[in-house]
Amino acid sequence: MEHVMTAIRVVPLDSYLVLSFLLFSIGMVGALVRRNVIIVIMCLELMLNSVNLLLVAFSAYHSDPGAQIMVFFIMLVAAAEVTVGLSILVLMKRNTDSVDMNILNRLKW
Amino acid sequence: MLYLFYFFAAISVIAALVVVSARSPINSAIALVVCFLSIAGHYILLNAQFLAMVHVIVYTGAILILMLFVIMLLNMNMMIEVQKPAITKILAVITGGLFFLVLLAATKQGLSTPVPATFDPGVGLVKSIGIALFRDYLLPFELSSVLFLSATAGAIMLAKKDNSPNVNRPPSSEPNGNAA
Amino acid sequence: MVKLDLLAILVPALPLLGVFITGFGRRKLSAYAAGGIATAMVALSFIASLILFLGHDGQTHIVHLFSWIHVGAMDIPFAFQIDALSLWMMLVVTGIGTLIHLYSIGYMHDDPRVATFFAQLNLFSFSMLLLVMGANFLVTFIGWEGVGMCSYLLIGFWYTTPAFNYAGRKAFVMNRIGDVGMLLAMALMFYQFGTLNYVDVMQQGGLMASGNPLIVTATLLLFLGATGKSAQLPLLTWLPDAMAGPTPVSALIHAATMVTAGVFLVVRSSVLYELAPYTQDIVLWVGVATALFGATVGLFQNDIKKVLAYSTVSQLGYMFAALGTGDYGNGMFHVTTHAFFKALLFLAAGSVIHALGGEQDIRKMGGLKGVTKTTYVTFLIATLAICGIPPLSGFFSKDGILASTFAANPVAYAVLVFAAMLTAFYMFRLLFLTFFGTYRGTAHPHESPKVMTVPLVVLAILSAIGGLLNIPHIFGGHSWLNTFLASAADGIGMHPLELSAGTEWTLMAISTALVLLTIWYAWSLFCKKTTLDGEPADMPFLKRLIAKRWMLDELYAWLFEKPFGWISKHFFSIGEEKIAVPLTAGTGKATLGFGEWLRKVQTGNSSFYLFAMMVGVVVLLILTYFSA
Amino acid sequence: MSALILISVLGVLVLYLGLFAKKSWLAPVGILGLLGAIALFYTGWHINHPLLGGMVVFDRFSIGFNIGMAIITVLIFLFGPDYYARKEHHVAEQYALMLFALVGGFILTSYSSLLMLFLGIEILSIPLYILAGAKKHSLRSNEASFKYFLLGAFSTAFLLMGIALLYGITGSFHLDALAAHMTQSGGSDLMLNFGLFFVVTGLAFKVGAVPFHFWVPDVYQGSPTLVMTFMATVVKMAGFAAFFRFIDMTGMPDALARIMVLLTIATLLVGNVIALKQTNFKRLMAYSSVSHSGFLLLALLSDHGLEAGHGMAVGHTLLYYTFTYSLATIGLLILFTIAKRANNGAEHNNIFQGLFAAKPWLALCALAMFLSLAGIPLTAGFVAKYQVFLLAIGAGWLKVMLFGVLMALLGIYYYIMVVREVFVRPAHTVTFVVSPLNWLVISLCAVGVLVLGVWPALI
Amino acid sequence: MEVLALILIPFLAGLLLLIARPAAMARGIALVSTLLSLAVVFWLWYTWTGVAVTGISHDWVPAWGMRFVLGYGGIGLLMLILTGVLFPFIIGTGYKQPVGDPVLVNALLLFCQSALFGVFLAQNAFLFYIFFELTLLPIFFLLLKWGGEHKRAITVRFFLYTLLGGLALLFSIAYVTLQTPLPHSADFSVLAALHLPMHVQMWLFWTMFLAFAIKMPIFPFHSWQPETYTMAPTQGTMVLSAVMGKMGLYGIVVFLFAIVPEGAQYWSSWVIGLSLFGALYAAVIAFRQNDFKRMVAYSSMSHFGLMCAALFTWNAYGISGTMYQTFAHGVLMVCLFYIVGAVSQRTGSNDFASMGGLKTKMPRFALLFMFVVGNAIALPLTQSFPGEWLMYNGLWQWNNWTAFAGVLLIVLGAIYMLYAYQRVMLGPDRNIAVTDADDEEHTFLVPLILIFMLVGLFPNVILHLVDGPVQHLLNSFTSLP
Repeated sequence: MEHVMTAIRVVPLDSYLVLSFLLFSIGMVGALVRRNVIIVIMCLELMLNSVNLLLVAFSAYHSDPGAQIMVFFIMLVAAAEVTVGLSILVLMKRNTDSVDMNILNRLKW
Repeated sequence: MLYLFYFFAAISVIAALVVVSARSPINSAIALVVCFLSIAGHYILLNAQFLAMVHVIVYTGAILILMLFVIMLLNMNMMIEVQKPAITKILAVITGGLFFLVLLAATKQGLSTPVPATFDPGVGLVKSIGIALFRDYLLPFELSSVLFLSATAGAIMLAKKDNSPNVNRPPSSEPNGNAA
Repeated sequence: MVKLDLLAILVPALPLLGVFITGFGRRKLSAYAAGGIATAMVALSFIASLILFLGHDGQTHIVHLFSWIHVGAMDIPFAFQIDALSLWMMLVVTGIGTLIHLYSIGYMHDDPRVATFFAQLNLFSFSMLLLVMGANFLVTFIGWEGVGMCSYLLIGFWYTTPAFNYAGRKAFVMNRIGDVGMLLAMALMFYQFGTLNYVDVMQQGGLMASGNPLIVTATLLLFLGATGKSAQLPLLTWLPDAMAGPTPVSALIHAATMVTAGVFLVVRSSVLYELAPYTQDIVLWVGVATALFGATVGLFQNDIKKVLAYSTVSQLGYMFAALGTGDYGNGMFHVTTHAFFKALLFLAAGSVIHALGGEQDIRKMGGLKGVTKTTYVTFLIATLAICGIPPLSGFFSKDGILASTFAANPVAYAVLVFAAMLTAFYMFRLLFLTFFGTYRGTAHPHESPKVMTVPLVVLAILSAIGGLLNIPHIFGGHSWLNTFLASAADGIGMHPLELSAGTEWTLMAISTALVLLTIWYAWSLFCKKTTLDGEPADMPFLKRLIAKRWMLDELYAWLFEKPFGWISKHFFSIGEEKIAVPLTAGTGKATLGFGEWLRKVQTGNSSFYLFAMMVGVVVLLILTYFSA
Repeated sequence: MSALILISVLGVLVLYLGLFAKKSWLAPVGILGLLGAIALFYTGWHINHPLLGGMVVFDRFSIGFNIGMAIITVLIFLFGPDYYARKEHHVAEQYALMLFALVGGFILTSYSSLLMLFLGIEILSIPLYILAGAKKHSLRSNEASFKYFLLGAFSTAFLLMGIALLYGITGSFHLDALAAHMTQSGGSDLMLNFGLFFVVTGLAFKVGAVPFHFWVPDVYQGSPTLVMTFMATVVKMAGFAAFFRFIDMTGMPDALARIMVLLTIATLLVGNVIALKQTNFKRLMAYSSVSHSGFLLLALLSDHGLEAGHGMAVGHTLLYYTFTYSLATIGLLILFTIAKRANNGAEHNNIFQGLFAAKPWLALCALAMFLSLAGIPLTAGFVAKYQVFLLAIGAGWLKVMLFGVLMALLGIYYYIMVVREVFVRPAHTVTFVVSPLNWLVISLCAVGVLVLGVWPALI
Repeated sequence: MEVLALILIPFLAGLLLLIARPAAMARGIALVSTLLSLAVVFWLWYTWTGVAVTGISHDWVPAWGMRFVLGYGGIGLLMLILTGVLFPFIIGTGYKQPVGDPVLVNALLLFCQSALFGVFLAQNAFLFYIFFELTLLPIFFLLLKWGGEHKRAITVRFFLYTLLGGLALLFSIAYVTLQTPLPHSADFSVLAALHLPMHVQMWLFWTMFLAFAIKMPIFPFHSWQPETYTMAPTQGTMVLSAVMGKMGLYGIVVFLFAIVPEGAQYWSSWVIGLSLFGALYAAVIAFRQNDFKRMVAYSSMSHFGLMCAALFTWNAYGISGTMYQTFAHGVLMVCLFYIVGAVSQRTGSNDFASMGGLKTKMPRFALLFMFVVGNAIALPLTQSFPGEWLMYNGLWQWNNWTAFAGVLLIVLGAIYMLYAYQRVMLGPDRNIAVTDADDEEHTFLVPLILIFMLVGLFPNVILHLVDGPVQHLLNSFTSLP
């Protein structure tokens, strides 16, 4: 059993942190620079996944299933969110014939 | 192990960058699949087999397929996305970069994580997850049904086409209360 | 005691009653009824005063009515003080007052608001009596302000003429400037002595060292009040303007009684003044300067009442000069005699004006002695009296003052003698131009009715024999008035004249001779031939300067009115309209503008929202990084 | 716990009713169920122990909030029949979604694990994303829905990042573990602070604190009024309850406190200042909601610095504040709907013109509610603000509080501007049609804010 | 019980008006109600024994020190008398100079009276604050609905400005309440026993003073006042200047002096300087005004400046004088604004240009006006004089030069008041069609004139009320360490 632990801990936790942060940042920048709603949703998924990765890494280091459960729930929620998001997108496309997220800017000031 | 980590890390980062920068939504979606798969690889590296499976099923199997479906449904690939001005992009990258830098700097200070002495290699397996899920995390599990129910009901409600006469009402006909 | 209390209350109460009767009945009472009632009230008051006077035992009686203002350690009673000084003033006020009320019945009977006039005149009498009877400064101050108010009302009695209203306001405001001094003096004295009762203040003040700065300040402030009320330099310009009022008002208020309130106040506080030689000097020189000022300006005035007004100013200067030398007795004596002859002069002038149907310009008079005989004779007596021709009353009082002044300061004496000569000159100029020569006007002169001439005659008699009240030792008299008044306050009799009889005779001779000389000169100018002055614009510089009152009004306008107007205007246009209001409204506008600007941040653009949130996160994250 | 199940089942039931097109039954059933839930909560008043593996804890704080939210939901449901009178489609879904969201709200008030926090927020939010877009053919509703979803998902990512970091440090999602860690190692750890900060970001988004407020005005304005009412009331209550639970457990280390101060000041400033120039009533109410968040944040802030034992005071204040704020908001938004209908769908502030002339009682009710929002004495809003000020002073946040006082003044301005309209006689005649139920709810709300203002001890 | 009646009578009467809406009898009902409260006030006065009375004491929200305590000391009683005496007149103004709907106007006025009674009866700081702010609401609506030109903007500005002060006061109350020992209490008696450290008093003073300074107003917090007074309907202006401004002075005495005595002492020279400057400033400006009402507004501000300055002299004369003067000033302002209203009602404008020479047509009115002018310029034997005299004494004892500045006001006051009188009444008849004072106006003004003449003659009736409390205040201060 020890070897699993050593195997896991060969990669320092910090590396996972950095990777996760990097993915998170990329996802974030992506959400900022793109105007296509579906790509923005993808970027959001990317951000969620970076968190998942981080949680799993922590879970492995803490040897605690809690975080993995959390990841599980995050996946559920992400799925639900994507469903809702896509339905909104469909509605939007139907109403405006566009998926440009800045086309909807009638509510302001 | 370390090399594997770097391998997956590199793939996921590159794929993520492609997601962000690809012109076509389809390409983005495919890059996202790649990214998620590499993340699944990380999960396996971290001894979380169950999650890795769920991840692949949920993300690549469900979510991404859904997205592709929508992309095709809406015929999105044909549309040319309006690009944001360069200055916006640069600012976004700078902000994101700063964000990353700050987190990186914090990482350098280290994480005061108390690493437990005991280690249970079966943590990531279905059994332990299952036990935890249905014992300790029963409530959230049950509640997630509410979440799903509402998401489903809502999605249907929104996406369903009503036979209402004023579909695609021209935007200008709506009274704008904001006029001042 | 009860009798004294009752009488003391009656003295002011009767005119007050008159106010109510004539005031409330002003629409129902006929002119004669209103005048009769008002006159009767004052006459009754005079009788009451007379009874008090006759029964006076030389003691100071305090008639305590009720506690007026009581706060903490301050207990100011509403009380009257009956002593020689107040009794004497009461007699003068009610006595002269009765005559003038009587005269007014005739003078005012055509006026539609005659009852109002009498009500106000009665109110004045009431106030004046409060002034002289008050047992403490504050009660005096009631009267002090009351007479000011009545003066304002009566000057502006014919309110449809804006100039009259202006004169009234001017009088009141100038008096108020004096009152600043009075109020401050009272505050100071209260602070120092813890009381304002004359008796206590004088007693405690008397214990203090001479020249004590507190006393000097207090007396100076009091004197400021006195200058306002008694039209001394620098607060004198209101008095000539006050001639806008009906002539009886000029006689009563602006000649006989109210304007002497300042003198009264100084005499009341003589104890304090005695301890403040510095103030006394100032009083002396202010008096002297005012005497000279009034006399010079009087030289070239063409309005009959204006001449008399400046003469009043000048005579008041004499009184203050006397007070400045410490000769309170003669000061009060001059108050009395001046009340006689100046009231007479005004009433006679009123009679002339009445005779000419309202004409006041002496250039349009002349030759009236044949038409208005009584008026002429009485006017002549008064003129002689004011010029100090023996043995008329003015001679004694003025001579007493000159003697005291000589003893105190020969320069002041010289100035006062010069002023006396000027007095003789302008008074005889007035007399000659009015009554001698040929009539230059267009109206049809006629003698006034009895109700007006009787008071003239009475006053003429008083002017003639008034000197008997205070015949000095060299004439074998006993200075009765001085002695009488001395019982009222310690200060009054403190300075017995220390001149030799020879000196006194010499002084008398000099002044009389000079005055006679001047009269001759005036005769040669105005009676032998008639020299009329033109408008000030045509005069040579000095004469013009004098005729225009030494430009004092202009000076004040330039010094005070203009700056005040300027300040007022700019306080409003800058302080209020440019700063205060815009600042408040501007703060609101700025906030609203800020809101307007800030709401633009809400662009409605989802990407921007994401970006803004992101920036927020990053900024706060960096802050966390540095603060943790 | 049983109340939670009841409401969930109730939601399903309502959905089914919708299937059978029993539109008129929806609200009554919903209200009955809610009343039942209130009763159930009430019976649990004295139970104060963690349930179900420590995922939730129903203590007085959460039960108080839950009952409050349920009451508010009842009031909103009372508004429903009139609001949905002319709508045929998807009415049942909307009621059901509100009930589901309410379940999320219940979790937020009582979570003791960060997992539950996350789940609660999502259960609360996802129905709302949909509800905001319930007017499917309205571009604005669509836009609101989209913006809410986009920004909400974005902030969820931050929340999750925070939870992950906190988990990484403490090794547990449990709040107690977090609290234990905080007391043990103090609050100087950088990663810990980042974790706290990210979680706070997520919560701040939910309550609409600046700079995470951008969705608030747009979403409020675009959503159907009834949904907006729900967002402005129940969601805010739940959000602050969650916020408080989190803040109270962490004890707010200094770095976090500093961030909170900035959030508070920014929220107060932006909310109030922008509201000054709003002419669209819904948008005005949205900014007012932001500004009230500012005051509530001030209350939260004073959790740091108060002596021990005052935590409950903060909780009480939050409950009182949000509840009374909700009362006033519901009443006013119902009135707004009435006025909007009377003015052919206009949303400008001046649609209230003529209300006093036509319906004096309702105008007075409006007055009471506006004054309550503005914080004028003898209304509940005043007492609420006063409590906040007391707390802030007690905790030593004098300067922040003075700033809050100034901003309260601005707040008075924009409410008064609308009040002014209520008493103006319009140029043309306006007919206000008020259904009895709406009249009842408005009166209840107005009387409620007055009664609670005079007897604050009732809550 | 009587104290509760004082608050309830006007409140219930106002409610009755709102519910029954008896358009014809509205003024009558309001008048009867105010007379009833006046009777209660007189009863309180009659039974007054010189010791502070606590009428009602009830817990409210104990956790924050909120208690429902009503009572009054001498100063409070004076204020009650002021409110009680003036309100019948203010209501009565409506008979001759009606504004708008009598039901609403009178109801609002009655609510205002109720709140004002509350302010003067409250013995708990929190309660005080609540009433303090509640007074504002009826006035707000009165101004908003029946104001003159630019009413909406000005009313809002006024409302916000005063609320700014109110919020500062609220802050102070919250702060000091938390400084009391547990259990917290905001009762005046408890707060007065606080000895806050000097550095706290130094700043706390300003947050408290701000509220009262805006209320009166004191320079430089006055900019709302002239435009508001000018714009407000006559009754509103009366309430604002005659009664509501007094809340500021009252608050300073019972609140500020009691809680931050050392702070007040420390800043007294600043306050006196500001107040006196403001008094002179307003007096000078008043002279220049072309609008009658605005002139009276500035004169009111001038008077307030003097009162506030005298209050901060910290001696019996200054404080008693000010307290006395609150009453005098109230009566005066009601008279003056009534006259302004009556004259402008006849000439159709507040502008002096439309007046002048009215005395010929309205001699009786001119006489009444003259009396009021006499009071305004503080002639002795009118009500204003003893107050001003005491205030000058107070100032003198504090510093001679401030007394000088204060006394200058009697000159300036005479200048602008007499000038105004002249511009309104005197001068040649300009053939403006006006009628003389009628019986209603007589019934209104004559009692007021009688009041101010009688009180001027016997000021002790008022002074005795405040003498004891003021001495107590001073003693308690001197006994501080």
